[in-house]
Amino acid sequence: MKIISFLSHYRHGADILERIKTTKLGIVFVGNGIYHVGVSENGKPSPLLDKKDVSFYALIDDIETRGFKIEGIDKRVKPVSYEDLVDLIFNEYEKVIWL
Amino acid sequence: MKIISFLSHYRHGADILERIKTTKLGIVFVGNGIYHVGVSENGKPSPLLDKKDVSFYALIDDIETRGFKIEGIDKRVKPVSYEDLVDLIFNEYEKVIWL
Amino acid sequence: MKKKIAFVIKSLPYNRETSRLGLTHAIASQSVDVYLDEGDMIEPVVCFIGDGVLNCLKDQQCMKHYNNTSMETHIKNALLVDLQVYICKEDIERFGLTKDDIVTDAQEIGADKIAEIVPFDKIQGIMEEVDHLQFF
Amino acid sequence: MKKKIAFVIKSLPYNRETSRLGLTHAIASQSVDVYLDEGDMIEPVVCFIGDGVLNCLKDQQCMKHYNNTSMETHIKNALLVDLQVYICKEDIERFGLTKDDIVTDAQEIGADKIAEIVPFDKIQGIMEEVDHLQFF
Amino acid sequence: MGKLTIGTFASLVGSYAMDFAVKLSEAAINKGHEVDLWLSGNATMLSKKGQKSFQDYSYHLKTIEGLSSTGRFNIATCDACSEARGYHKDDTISCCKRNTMDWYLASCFTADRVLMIGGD
Amino acid sequence: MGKLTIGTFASLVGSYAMDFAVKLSEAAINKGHEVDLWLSGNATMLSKKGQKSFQDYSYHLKTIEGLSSTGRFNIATCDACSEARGYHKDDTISCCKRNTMDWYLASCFTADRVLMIGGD
Repeated sequence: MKIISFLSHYRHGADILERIKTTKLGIVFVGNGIYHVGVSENGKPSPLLDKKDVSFYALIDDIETRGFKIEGIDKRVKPVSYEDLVDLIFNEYEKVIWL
Repeated sequence: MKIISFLSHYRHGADILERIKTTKLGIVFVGNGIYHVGVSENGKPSPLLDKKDVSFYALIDDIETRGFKIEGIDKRVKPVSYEDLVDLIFNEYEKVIWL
Repeated sequence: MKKKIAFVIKSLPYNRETSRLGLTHAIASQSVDVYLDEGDMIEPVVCFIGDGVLNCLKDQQCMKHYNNTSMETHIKNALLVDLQVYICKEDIERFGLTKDDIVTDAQEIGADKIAEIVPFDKIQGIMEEVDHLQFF
Repeated sequence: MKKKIAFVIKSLPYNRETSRLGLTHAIASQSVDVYLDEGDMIEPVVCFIGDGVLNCLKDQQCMKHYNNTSMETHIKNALLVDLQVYICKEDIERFGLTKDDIVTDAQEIGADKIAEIVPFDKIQGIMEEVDHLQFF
Repeated sequence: MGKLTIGTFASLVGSYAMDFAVKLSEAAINKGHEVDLWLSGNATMLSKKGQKSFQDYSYHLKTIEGLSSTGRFNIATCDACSEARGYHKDDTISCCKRNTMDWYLASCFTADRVLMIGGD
Repeated sequence: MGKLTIGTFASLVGSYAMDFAVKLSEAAINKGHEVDLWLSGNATMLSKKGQKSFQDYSYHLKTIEGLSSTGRFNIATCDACSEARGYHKDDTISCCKRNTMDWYLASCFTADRVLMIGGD
């Protein structure tokens, strides 16, 4: 199962991703999910980013809206535009969920 | 500082109560805060209820709305009505916050 | 042609409209034929996982206190129209609940369908099998 | 008579209206005189604590992307009308941020007031001292 | 007897925070207190005329009208928050004033207790 | 080219989830895809006539009208969710249909991809 998952919160929503088995998983940080890639808390980046075999994306508009620079976000995460998201949804994944 | 604090969420909102110093603190579980007093997770009641020198209340309407029985909630918590809340707000505490 | 859609409810009831909308959208599949060609159909499956299983507690008195339909009643309505409903066993157990605490039938309103308490693996299988997946 | 009101902003910006409404309500204190007797006044104090300090990041480009006023701009507007703004030092540090990352002045729009980064103890003192406390 | 000012920006449907605000107001009025209820953000939905009562949705119009008739209950909605949502003056229920946010602050000035109820 | 069905029940203001839905629709239409956008719950606010554009609030009317004019974008709002909030038929923006929830399910039937965007 190829899933692209939008994570729009910082403090919750991610736990479900620990349980679903996928053959291909993309996590897109949008909205306040952006804080996962923008800040470190107590010196540690978000543990979510340690998840293996996941492609991480973050929406450029939402990165900049929150005061972060594209070049400043965690290196494991690819900045994407709304246009990129459309291609990911149609071409790279089969099911789309919003957390 | 005498504070009565309404906690309306289950998964967040409570952390701030660890930081504020009060001379008298009441925590009222309302809305989905009710799950703190209605369910135990992995066999453990909500750690929030271990907080010392706090008066705990839970709104009867919200207990029953969620399928719990008044007599079934954690014994450290006093079931209260909307009328009781009015008296608590005016007579027992000075400042009122919603978390 | 048949298309399967899973409505996966992971949210607590009552402090958002979320879980209720999950069920009402699933139930709407019963009248979708007017929009579809002859022979086409949608098969909805409702799954409760995580905190979402707390939607399934018995004796919710939302009507008494807030004059609103409870999630319990919505689940019964779903069973009445023969929706397949699965509730995650591990999550039920995590909250210290048993089958007796959970709405699994609606015989009193004439429903034949039973909600099944199943391991997460079964729900994983459903998520893989359906055409579209929607989280609430 | 003077009444002090603290507007304590503890919520993240942007996925609710919460933090923005905290600031706009505080700023509204500037025009409250029309409703009050001569000599009466409200003194608002704005405090950012917890996740709320992330409202204070510089260079928020909400206008560019969503055509909405950023929280940064709202904070500057608050300073322009001489509101007292405190930002919790421990929370800034917890997020690995420094004074340079945070909006503390609005000189470019002519504000004299400066937002102060202060220990939580100072904010505790303000919460004790005010007549009313409001959390956003 | 005292005065309680409640502010809320919870939406009408879904969070039950609006239901809480109305039921708390009712309990306070029944005990002889005064209540001011201030609606901003999504809470302005409560002031919209023409809401229909369904069993899936919260509906408070009759309660609010009853409270207003006591003379000890004032309800006001934020003008700008309403306009942004397309609720114009002539679309506001009759017992509800439309004001700017400073109305709420003035209400806090004379209140014995203030409760700002957060969003959904 | 494919068809994307987006459902949302996020409110117009505050969560930016509605902004996301509209901007994603726009990007998909610009790439030649078809998009159906379904509004239920608080998302019905988007369909309300007479919204004013302020800089503090999201405003999408012009974008939606533009998308509709391509002939590849359909937008519909839940009739019951709207009525409960006091939004009647004659108060709905002209490019937006009013339907029951089965419209959305039918849209899912013919969609290549479906995204249900949760509440605020």
